[in-house]
Amino acid sequence: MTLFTGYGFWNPLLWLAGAAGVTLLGLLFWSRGRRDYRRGEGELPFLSGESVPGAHVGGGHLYWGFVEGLRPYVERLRGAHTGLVNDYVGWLVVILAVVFLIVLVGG
Amino acid sequence: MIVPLAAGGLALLGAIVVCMVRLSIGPTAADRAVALDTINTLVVAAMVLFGAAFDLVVLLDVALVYALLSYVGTLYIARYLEGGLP
Amino acid sequence: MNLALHAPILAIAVPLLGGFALPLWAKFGRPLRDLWLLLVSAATASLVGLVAFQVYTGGIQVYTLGAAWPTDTLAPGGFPIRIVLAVDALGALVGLIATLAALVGFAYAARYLAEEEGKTLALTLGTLLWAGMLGMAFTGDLFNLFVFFEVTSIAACGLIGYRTWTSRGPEAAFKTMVLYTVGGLFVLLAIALLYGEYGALNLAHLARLLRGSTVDRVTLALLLGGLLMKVGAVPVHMWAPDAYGEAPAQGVILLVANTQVSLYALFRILFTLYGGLADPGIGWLVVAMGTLTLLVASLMAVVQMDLGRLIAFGAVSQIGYMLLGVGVGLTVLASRPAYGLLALQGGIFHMLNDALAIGLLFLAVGAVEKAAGGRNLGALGGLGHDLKWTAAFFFLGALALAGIPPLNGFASKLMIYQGSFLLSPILSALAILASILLLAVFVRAFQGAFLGPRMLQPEPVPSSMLLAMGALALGVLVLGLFPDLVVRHVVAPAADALWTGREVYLRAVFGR
Amino acid sequence: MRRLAERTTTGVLVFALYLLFSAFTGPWGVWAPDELLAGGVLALVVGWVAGPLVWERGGWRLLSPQRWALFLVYLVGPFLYAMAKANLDVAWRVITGRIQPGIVRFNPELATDFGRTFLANSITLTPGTLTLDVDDATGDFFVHWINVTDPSPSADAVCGPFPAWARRIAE
Amino acid sequence: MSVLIYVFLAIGALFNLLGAVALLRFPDVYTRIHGATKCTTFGSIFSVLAVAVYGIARGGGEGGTMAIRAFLALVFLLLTNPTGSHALARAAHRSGIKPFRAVVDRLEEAGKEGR
Amino acid sequence: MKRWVLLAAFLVVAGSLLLGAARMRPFGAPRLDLMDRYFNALSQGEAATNNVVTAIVFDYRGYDTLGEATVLFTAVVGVALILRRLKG
Amino acid sequence: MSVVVRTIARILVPVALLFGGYVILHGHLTPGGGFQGGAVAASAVALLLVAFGTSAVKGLKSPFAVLEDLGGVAFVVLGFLGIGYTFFFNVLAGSGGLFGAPVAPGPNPGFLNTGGTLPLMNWAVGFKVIGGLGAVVVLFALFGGGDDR
Amino acid sequence: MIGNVPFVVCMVLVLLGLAALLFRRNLIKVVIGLKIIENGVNLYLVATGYVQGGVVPIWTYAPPDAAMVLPTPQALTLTSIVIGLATTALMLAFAVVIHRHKGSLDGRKVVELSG
Amino acid sequence: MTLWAAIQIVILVLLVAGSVLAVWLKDLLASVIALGASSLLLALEFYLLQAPDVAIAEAGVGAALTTAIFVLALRKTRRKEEE
Repeated sequence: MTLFTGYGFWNPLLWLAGAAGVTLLGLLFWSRGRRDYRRGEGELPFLSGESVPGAHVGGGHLYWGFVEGLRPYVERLRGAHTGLVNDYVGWLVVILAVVFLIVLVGG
Repeated sequence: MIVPLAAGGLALLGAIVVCMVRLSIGPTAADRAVALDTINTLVVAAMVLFGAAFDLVVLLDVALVYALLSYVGTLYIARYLEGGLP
Repeated sequence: MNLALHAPILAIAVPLLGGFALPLWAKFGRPLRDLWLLLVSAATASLVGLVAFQVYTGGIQVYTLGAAWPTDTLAPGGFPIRIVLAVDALGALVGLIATLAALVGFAYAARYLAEEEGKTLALTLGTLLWAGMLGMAFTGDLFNLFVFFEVTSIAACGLIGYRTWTSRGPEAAFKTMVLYTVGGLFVLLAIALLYGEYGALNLAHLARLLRGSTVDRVTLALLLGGLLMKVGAVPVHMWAPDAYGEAPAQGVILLVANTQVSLYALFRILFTLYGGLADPGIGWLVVAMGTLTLLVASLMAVVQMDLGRLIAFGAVSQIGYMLLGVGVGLTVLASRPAYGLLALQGGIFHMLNDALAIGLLFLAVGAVEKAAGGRNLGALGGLGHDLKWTAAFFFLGALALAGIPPLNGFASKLMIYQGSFLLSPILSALAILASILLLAVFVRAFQGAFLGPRMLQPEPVPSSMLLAMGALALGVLVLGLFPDLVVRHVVAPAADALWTGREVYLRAVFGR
Repeated sequence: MRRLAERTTTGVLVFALYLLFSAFTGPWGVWAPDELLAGGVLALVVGWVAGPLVWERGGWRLLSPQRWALFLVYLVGPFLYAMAKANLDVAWRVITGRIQPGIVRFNPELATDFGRTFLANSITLTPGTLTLDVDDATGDFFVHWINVTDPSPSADAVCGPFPAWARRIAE
Repeated sequence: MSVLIYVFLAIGALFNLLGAVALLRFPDVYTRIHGATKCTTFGSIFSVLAVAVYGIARGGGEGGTMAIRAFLALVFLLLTNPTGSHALARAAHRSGIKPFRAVVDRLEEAGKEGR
Repeated sequence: MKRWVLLAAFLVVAGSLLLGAARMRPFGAPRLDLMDRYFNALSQGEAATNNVVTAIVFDYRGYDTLGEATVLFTAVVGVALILRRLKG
Repeated sequence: MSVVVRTIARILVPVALLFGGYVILHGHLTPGGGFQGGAVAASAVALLLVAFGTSAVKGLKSPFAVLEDLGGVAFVVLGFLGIGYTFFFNVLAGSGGLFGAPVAPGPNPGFLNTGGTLPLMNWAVGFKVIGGLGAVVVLFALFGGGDDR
Repeated sequence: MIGNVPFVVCMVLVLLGLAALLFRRNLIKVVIGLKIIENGVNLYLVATGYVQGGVVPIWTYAPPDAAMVLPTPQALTLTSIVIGLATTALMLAFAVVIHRHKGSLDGRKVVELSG
Repeated sequence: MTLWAAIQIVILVLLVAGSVLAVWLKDLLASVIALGASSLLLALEFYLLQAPDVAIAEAGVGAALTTAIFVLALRKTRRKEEE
């Protein structure tokens, strides 16, 4: 069952056992919690801002900061994806030139 | 007999060069089409001559095919020019 | 008729026959067409299975077309003149991947495509694409490789252009077709150069003749350019998101398999044909392109709002892992340290995993599109309430691709990380970074499409489509739980075919 | 019945053409037997497929051998002479550049398609004239004439004896 | 025989060149079609005839086949060449190209009448 | 900037291709033609065919021709698929 | 097109078909073969279209598609003929039967009854090409409901 | 005799087609560029098979003792020509459909898939 | 032999000229015409290189069918390259 990679190993069953252990630990913690809490009673946890009815966290909103942080890099790459078939062929020619240089000069 | 036949073919090629000039400068598409039609005819003749110069019968089939088919392309261009193609 | 002996060619000829006859049967009625397709698929699948079994148990299988006996490879004089099929373990593995994709695609297409004139034609194209992939995987002749390259190109582009009611489908198909054709013409030019230099077309024969002259080097560059384009490595990957995004889902899974087959052809060229002239520069080029591919594609996937295009960039980034793994193997081919083989195995194992997982994702996206009528992440949401199975399959595929532990993607990625770490730690770090990016992307897609309050009323997904997805999901789970068995019995022979198999291949074709 | 006749005649003509194509193939005589057999089958198929198309607008009268003989006479006699004259005419005009073109209209009073075609092609290849259009209904010819002497000429003024030949051969 | 071939070849080359020069020198499409069609047809006929004569002179199955092929090529040229020129001229007129310095244009007038 | 890169790459490709063409064996003198000499000498006996090219196309490399036929078929099916009449 | 073109087309269509057939039939003796002959014959379809307009070829789409399918199937089946030896083995060559006469080495005038399965394959490919290319031309012409003037 | 001129010309054709692909935005022009590349490659294939003074590799009416040119490249070229026709037809079909939707063939104006 | 070399060089130069025209001209119909001419000369070059099979294929395809398909496609689209 164990996949030896020469320098390490990987065994999904062991991992699953580990995961089960962690789950058990979690259950243990959970079982130690307050028994008398019921959903809907008491106060809602405060999540930055007021509650707007009908608000939905869509696909574009998740990882918003992550995406914004990457945006300067990505916008550059998006600029390269012009959708023009000429540019596609142009990239092919550039790659071909690089390969030619490696093969003919570097080799 | 090889040299005179091939020389005749070379003369036809010279005519093709002249037609090519018309094909490149022709002011309208009709002029270019006329040049193409002329080149077709000349190439058929040149093919026949070269086939005879090589002394190979089997080569002449190509000239026949060309004589028969070059016309179709001309007709398509003409039909496009007159604006009637489906 | 000795079925075992003729299995390689029958596995190609039967789907070709099926494809040629499929429109004829459709003229008599749709049930007949479906029956014929079922028959052909079953026959071809069993033949490919037979070929793979023979190859894995008995070594390379050589079949000479048109000779008096299949093993009469050489003409008097000691050189091959006819087309030779030479199936080794890697070819058989790729053939199995193609077969899996085709079968799942047909099962999926039964209810996915609308019943009209186009369905018959699309099924025909699928069959022919399958046959073309098998032909590409099994052939041992360079020109034959080009011919089937073109078969797959044209069939794939026909499938991409299926949606003629918008301009996006034909546009993607046109761009893809231009690039495929240019790549194919480069390959053909390379073949012409090789033929003019050596007067031979057989891969093994050419491999023996190559001397490393200028013409050989030009040829290598042309072949690399053409095949890297078809594989979809960044910067020439740009057709891939367009095509994957616009093709119908049953076509996309075939396209993915087609990419794997092209990758196989690339490896065949690099390792078998040019293996004797092992040049670390080329290996580094492949490694660099692989790294670039996985980084750029996963970065691009971050900002996509179209679900299909997002998954498409994910698919492109997976190609990077395979290129990275095999490139590491190619770089150290001359000195042969152990981690080269490890990386190679990881790359090849990842081909299998990628076909399963990305196929699953694309099929799920197709189901979402059919059910909800759109793919824009801004408009989707809460589909998990109704499409429970689809959501589960999507989640499974996404986790597998992102390399979350108990699933199959992790095992292969682990091997690749380790192999590339020993070559250069930076590569490994970049690969892990890309993996993290992908996880973010897929979680975002999953959350956007399936979680949240119920926003629209989707149609139920037909059970045949669910069945097709279920088969792939089962594959993902099994490969994830038993990676060692798969690696030991399926992947390791295939990796050996590249790592040390060159001499074996040449000897199998030449008989000495 | 008429369809059958059309197909048969086309097949026979096509077979004759096939014989020309495959002459000098046999060891004995001129044609090998297998060539004849294959040509017969081929001619049958082509005749069956294309027969109705060829004879769609009539033209049965063209089949008489007398017309064919006349056609050959025409080809090597007046036609060749006119063509030679046309070429010298073109040469003269190329050198001097003296042209006075115009498009004229005349009616040669030909009724059948084959007749009109015959005349049109003859006109195109003979001195100073080029068929531009043929009116389907009236049979009027519109001819580009390189040296217009009369804006409304008669048929004979433009193209000499050719309408008569056309009437004799192809009407 | 060989003298005949030489003469035919010379005529063919001469008139083909003349046709090409006419194509270059004439002022508008119609006159160019005039020159090109007539001269190249005539020249090609003679070029092809030279080959036919050569084939007859050569004799045997090979020469006979060559002569027949040449003859057939000639027939095809005679059939297709004037027709193609006619189609082109008609198309040129319909696409609106006016004849150069035309004295009279009956086709235009007929078109205006509502033919 | 982009255009200059493109032009430079194009020039590199052009130079390499022309170099490859110039370094080929001279035109009209094949260096290694074992396979073709075999075809020219023996195809008449093996395939019973006068035309060596046809013998190669349909006999020695008949499988390539099958692929070619498949390409044509695929293209026709593709054209029929693209230019099909859509309902509504 | 005008009456001149139509009449010449009516003469040339059977000639083109015959010549295509000739090229296919003599594919193993003279230059040509299935593909070339098929292309010549398909040009006859193109000629028909250009001379007579869309209406002349409207009914040909479906027969051409069937012809192409049949040609493809026939080609593969001919490949299967040799499966007793190998796929694509030329079983008929030199066997004395249909197309089975042996050929003497060296130059010869060419005999039709040679070539084994090659002439049959020529015909299969020829029908396939006629059907395929004809269907392509017809499809292009019919797309978008052309206006036939 | 003429050195490697044919090979160089083939490469020039390939580069011309590539230039058309790079610098021409019209979709049909792109297809024309592809045709030119294909022409170059086909010519290259045939030129590799030429033998100085060789004759056609067909034994029908062949000269008794002459070297034949290499037949294999011709067979390959046939296949390549068919493939070229197939690709051309398919690409033109795509172009036609794109024009039907967008009313334009300029590459910049028809782009919907980008970024 | 010099004669054949001269003929070949003339044809090759014409071939390149036709291809340049096909790329260069803005009018797509003229471009197609130039492509037809270049295909024609290519067939002639094949013919001189002793490849009649290929020449027939190129003649049949290049002269008739390619032109036909291109012109039909032009008819369905538009003739001029827009700037």
